[in-house]
Amino acid sequence: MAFFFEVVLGGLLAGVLYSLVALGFVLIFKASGVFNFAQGAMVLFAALTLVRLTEWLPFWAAFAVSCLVMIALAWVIERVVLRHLVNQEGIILFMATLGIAFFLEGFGQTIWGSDIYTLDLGIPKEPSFILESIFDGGLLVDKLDVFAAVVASALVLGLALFFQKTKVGLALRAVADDHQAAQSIGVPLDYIWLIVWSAAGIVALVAGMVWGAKLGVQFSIALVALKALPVLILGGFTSVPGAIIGGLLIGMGEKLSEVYFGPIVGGGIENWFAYMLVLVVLLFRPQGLFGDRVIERV
Amino acid sequence: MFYRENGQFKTSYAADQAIFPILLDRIAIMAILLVAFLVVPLVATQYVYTGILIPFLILALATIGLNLLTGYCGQVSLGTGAFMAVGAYAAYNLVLRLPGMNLLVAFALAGGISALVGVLFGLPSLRIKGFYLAVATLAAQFFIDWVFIRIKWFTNYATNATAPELLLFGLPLDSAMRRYLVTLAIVVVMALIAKNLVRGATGRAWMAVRDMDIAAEIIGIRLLRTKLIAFAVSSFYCGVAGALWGFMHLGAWEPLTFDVNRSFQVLFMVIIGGVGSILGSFLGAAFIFAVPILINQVPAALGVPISTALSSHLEAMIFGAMIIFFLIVEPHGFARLWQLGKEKLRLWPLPH
Amino acid sequence: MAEDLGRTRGPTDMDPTLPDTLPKLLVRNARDMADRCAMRAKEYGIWREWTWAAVLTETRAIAAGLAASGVGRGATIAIIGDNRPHLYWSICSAQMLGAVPVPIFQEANAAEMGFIIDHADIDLAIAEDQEQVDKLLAIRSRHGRPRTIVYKDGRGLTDTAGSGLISLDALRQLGAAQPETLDSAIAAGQGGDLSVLLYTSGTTGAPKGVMLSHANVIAAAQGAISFDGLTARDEVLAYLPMAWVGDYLGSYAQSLVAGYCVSCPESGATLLADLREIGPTYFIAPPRIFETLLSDVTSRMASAGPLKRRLYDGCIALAQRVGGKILEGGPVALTDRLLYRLADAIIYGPLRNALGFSRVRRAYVVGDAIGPDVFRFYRALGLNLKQSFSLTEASGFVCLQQDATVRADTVGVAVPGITLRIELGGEIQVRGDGTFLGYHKDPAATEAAKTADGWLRSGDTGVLDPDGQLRVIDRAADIGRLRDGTRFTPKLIETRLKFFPYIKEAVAFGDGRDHVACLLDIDTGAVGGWAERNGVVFSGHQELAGRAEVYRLLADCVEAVNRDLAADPAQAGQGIGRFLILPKPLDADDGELTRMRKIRRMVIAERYAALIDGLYSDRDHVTLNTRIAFDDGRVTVLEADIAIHTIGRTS
Amino acid sequence: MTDKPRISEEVLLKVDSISLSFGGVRALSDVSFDIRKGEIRAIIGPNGAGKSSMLNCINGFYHPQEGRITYKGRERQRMLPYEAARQSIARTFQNIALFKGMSTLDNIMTGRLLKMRRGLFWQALRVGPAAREEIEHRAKVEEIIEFLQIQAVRKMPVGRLPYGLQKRVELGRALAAEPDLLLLDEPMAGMNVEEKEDMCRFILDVNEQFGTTIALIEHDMGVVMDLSDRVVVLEYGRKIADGTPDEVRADQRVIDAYLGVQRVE
Repeated sequence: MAFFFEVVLGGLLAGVLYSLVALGFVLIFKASGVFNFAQGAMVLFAALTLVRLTEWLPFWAAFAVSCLVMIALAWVIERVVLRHLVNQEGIILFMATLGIAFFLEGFGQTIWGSDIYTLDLGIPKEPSFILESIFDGGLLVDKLDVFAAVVASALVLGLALFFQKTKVGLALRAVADDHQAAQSIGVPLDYIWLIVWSAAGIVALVAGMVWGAKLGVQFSIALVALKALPVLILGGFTSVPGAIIGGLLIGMGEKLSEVYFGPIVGGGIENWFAYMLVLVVLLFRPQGLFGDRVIERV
Repeated sequence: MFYRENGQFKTSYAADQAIFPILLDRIAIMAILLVAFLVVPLVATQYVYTGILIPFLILALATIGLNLLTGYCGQVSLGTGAFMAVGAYAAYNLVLRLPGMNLLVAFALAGGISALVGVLFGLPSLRIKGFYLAVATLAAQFFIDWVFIRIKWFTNYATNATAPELLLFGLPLDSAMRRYLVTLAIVVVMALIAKNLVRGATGRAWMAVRDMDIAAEIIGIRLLRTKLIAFAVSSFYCGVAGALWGFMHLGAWEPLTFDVNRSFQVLFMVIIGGVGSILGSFLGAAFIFAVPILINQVPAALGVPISTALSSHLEAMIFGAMIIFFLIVEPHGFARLWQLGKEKLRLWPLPH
Repeated sequence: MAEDLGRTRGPTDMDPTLPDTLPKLLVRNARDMADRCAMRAKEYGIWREWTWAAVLTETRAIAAGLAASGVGRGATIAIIGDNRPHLYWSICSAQMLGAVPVPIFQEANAAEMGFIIDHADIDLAIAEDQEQVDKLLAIRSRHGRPRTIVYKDGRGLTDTAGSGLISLDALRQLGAAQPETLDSAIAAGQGGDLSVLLYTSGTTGAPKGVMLSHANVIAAAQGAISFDGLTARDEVLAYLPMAWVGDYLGSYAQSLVAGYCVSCPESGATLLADLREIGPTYFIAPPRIFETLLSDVTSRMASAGPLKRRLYDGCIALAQRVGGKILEGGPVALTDRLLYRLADAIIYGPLRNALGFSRVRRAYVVGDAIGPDVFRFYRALGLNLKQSFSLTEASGFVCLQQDATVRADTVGVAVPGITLRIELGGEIQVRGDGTFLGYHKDPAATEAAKTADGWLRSGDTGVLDPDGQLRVIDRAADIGRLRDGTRFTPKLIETRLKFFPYIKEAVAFGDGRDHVACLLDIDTGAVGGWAERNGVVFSGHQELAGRAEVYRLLADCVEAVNRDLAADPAQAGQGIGRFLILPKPLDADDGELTRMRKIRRMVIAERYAALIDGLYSDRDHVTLNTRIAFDDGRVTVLEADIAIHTIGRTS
Repeated sequence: MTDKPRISEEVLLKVDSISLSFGGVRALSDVSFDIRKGEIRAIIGPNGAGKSSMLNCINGFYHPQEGRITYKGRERQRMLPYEAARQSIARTFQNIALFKGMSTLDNIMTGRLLKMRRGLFWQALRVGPAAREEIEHRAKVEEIIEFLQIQAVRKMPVGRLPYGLQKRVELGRALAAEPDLLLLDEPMAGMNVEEKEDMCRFILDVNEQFGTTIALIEHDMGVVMDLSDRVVVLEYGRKIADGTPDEVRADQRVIDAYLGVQRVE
């Protein structure tokens, strides 16, 4: 029993990390209707920037500079790509972000190098035991995972405040509802896009930081994006809570299936389990668990 | 500029609907085929066959396959690599377990098996569209990757699958030239078939679904059936391409040959070459295939050798930039540029 | 009394065994060239072809149907519609029976058409579709004829089904039940029989029915064929109105004699595309067509990129310099020859292809004079375009230019079988086998058209050059003198003006006046395109025609023409002094143009009298407030304040 | 126009007290009417009266929550759009729904897909029966192209055509299916006077020449009165009048609801 909860808890904590990446997707999709396939590449790029900067600067300064770099990146993407593709079909924008993803991966590794870099956040590696009073011997958790969960929660809270309380946040929500209407009431689209892509960039930086600390900063971080996709579909493209809950569900399901189902079929199923799960969900709820239902009109 | 079409009038629908209704185009395509079948074998070297022509042709075939699905039917797929893998392993197992099977039959059956798998993963297209579907096809990619890594039966309990000695109608395909000619013949025939499909009833149904699925349904097109046919045909092409990749190009391969990067590569070929164009599939394949070769060769030729890592990063950057460039400037790729150029040439010197 | 300057080119190379009627020619072709393509029509997206044998079968079927509905020798039958195979066959069917086909301009309104139906005593009309049938029904209610209306396309006619309305298919069914007496009817035909009644819409007065016999037409066809060496391998596009003598000869009679294939375009809207597809080898067209094509090319090239435009301009300049000479085999420097070759590969050849002229061996301007610059443009491009002089009353061509001696100011030498002379007053007179039988029901006019010694008066003045080339000056009636005695030749001035793509029509006045003045009609498309490029805003034709910018544009054109005129000693002194732009386009439906788009000077002078008075006053604008009563009974009030531009004064 | 002999008393389609709502919004409530074989039936009403919803119910795009639709004597249960097409119901859309990436010819050819029988194999080879079939249907389509006088734009991509011509091509696509019942959703919306006249002519010709039963939605009252044999008037999803154009024009409720108010398009 304790082992089961341990697996669940581990899954949930891993799920938080998926949620972090998915959150970046949702931010951009909600505000601009763009399915940003480059989110994973942004995570990689942010992590590389951060880790290489820490070689020169103290951590906080490196983090701050990385933030600026991500904002600059958002600006460039808006200038060079998005503004030329306004009013294009979603699928075209999607493919454009595929291009951005490839470019960023190549670019990041060209300037920052493509070795494996370790990022030390000063969190002890050895796991700790919690809930010893309930379970015999307690549950084993990774301190870093706990840290990630805390950071993610803080980030979500911050974003929620930003969207609910600030003027920019309100404008963003207007844009998410209706592009044209928002433009006609005087919300400049390019400005909005810059804000969301910057926000997504910072989310990517945080995700990159946590993932980097966990796995080391290397190319495979970009593939985290692929992990986050099923999360998105499960949660719906437009729902922030969906992204979080979806991430938790996927993380949990993945771990459980790996532990209980994996050995039967030969292991290594975490690569596809989430996908197959969402495929089944999609067949019944095409808009995901929390997505908006689309009514087709003639 | 070169077109002289006066007097080329059509007296039958068959002539009017021919693939190349303009005389000059017919001459050009004949010339290209002549060069490919007769001149190339006279001049090409081993490297040209194995390093350029054979892989290019096979990738063009896979691109046609994906183009049928994405370009004509509007269903984006990121699972091309998986369907190629199915084809490759199916052909491997067929030849392994049914010795003496004709190679062409094995390829065709491999395509058929891939088509079945394609239909299976196409089922969600009934309910989901656009990038939702793209993500769903990733499921196929990862699942199938896993199958061929973990389920050892498929690889006959070896890490790599190795193609047997190739015999076609008793003729050993032991030289690169022979493999090239066989590959070329298969690709030409399948390209022709693809062209026939897209300009016939099936192709029109696909394009109707792509352009406006609601209207398509209202004129009596059954969406699921049409999409599944597209998945099946597309996967058939990818499957055959996969089998050719394994047998004709590599000889021995590991599952990673057909991973998600292969899917992206083929998708890029579609985008750059031209969404919804058979000709574009060749152009796109040629371009995407040529870039890495150039990145490797040009700096070396200029005396600034670059590392493998850097060249692969440069490659990614160039692909990414090209994709963005094309989507902004000409979302329909080389094929559209080609077509526009041709229209201009037909009207030249008049501008429109 | 008249000085005979003409020389006869004897019909030496003509075939004496040639059948003497057009239906007999068809029978001959069906026998000798049974499987050769005789007719081609774009229908339902592809070109359907009929061999000579098939054409004979079709024609006989219609003839039998006509016979069954009572058409016999001497009857007249109206043929109304676009160029379609079955209408050509209907012409021949009527002729098989000894009846007389009367093709009528398909655009004619009910009044014009009614006049002809009544005048020619037409009892049966073969019409294309509902549009024509509706007009015929209206005519029937007024004139009591035609009693029988045969239609090809029954669409929209189900409600109107009634007595005397029958489809062409049904007509053929009628014939199927009839015994075959056609062969004897065909055999009974003779060369002297009336073959067709062509109503000339004429630039003056009511239409007159020109009666041409089979012998007339066959002689004329032979003349043109032997002149140009036309054979059964030539290709012709039938697109000009069937009621016009040029089409009757070019698309019908000459095809029967030479055995070449005639292609009918799909519709008016697809004409240019169909022209490109067919690529005729023999092409005749009124100046209007060449002018329109050139305007189109010019205005399209104006929107080309700067590089391409410079290349094009350079090539055209080269062509203007040497193209004509090369075509005529004149002496040209080797470098120019090579450059021309190169330009031919990259500009002229493609342009000819784009226009549908790649395969043209002979092209003629017919029916009216063409502006010398337009003419030179096509020659320079390498199109073997030549001028001609034709008269309906002489069954078509009188003069054609020979390949080697093409000049912008002549119309060529007499066609084989034709003799020319210039009467003392300068009038061109013609004699030959093509000379018509007379005007239908108008002996007085017939009398007036022929001289006492049997020569046909053309009504045009001209000069015969020593080498036998005819130069047409103008319609005798139009030539006048300015008050100072300078000779005034309006058509010459007008064709020069029409070279500019912006000017669609021009009408010059000056007889008995101090100076020449013009009414100009702008080409909405070309001027509209110019306006768009130059940021001139306009909402419609009338506003465009009134813009000061457009006036300035046209003033430049007029001044250029004045310079040309001044440079030519023969024309000096008739420079244009003042002009204005008409607020509404000249229109054949309003009777201002003939159906072949020639201007009707008298009608225009009368209708726009107020404007002409303004031109010869010292005012700089004139108010037009005219009630215009049209032939078909419509009355329109035209109100406009129109500016007058005086050349040499900036407005 | 009202007593054309070709209209039989036979009812082709009967709509029996149907109601349709989306969430809480009622689009149609308790609407009943019938369409007789061979007639031109107009459905009119102010914006938002539920006219398009009505057409959508008839061709199976929406499924009314209550009521019955009887077509060709058979009551239908939850029919899907493609099934409606299979039973010879064709339609056009208010906002043109052409396949933008295809030529005029191919767009109209799609209208004949249901009639094409050859399988994938023959199509792939494009020999024998498949080639013949392709040509037979091309010939049919060419008749429609000629009928609608769009020969000049036959091979042009429809996206490049002016609006009026696109509407014509869309009608062509519907006609290609040789429908028994043709639904036209504002066939003349956004056209100038000349284009409207042409379209009217085409609609009448279709009805006359092919005997096609037509149900159309139209705003232009003049057009409706000229074209239609009978008119249904809807307002706020309810039927307020039904009859010949003259009867409807005289109906006080119609005058109040619709005709009395000058519409500004």
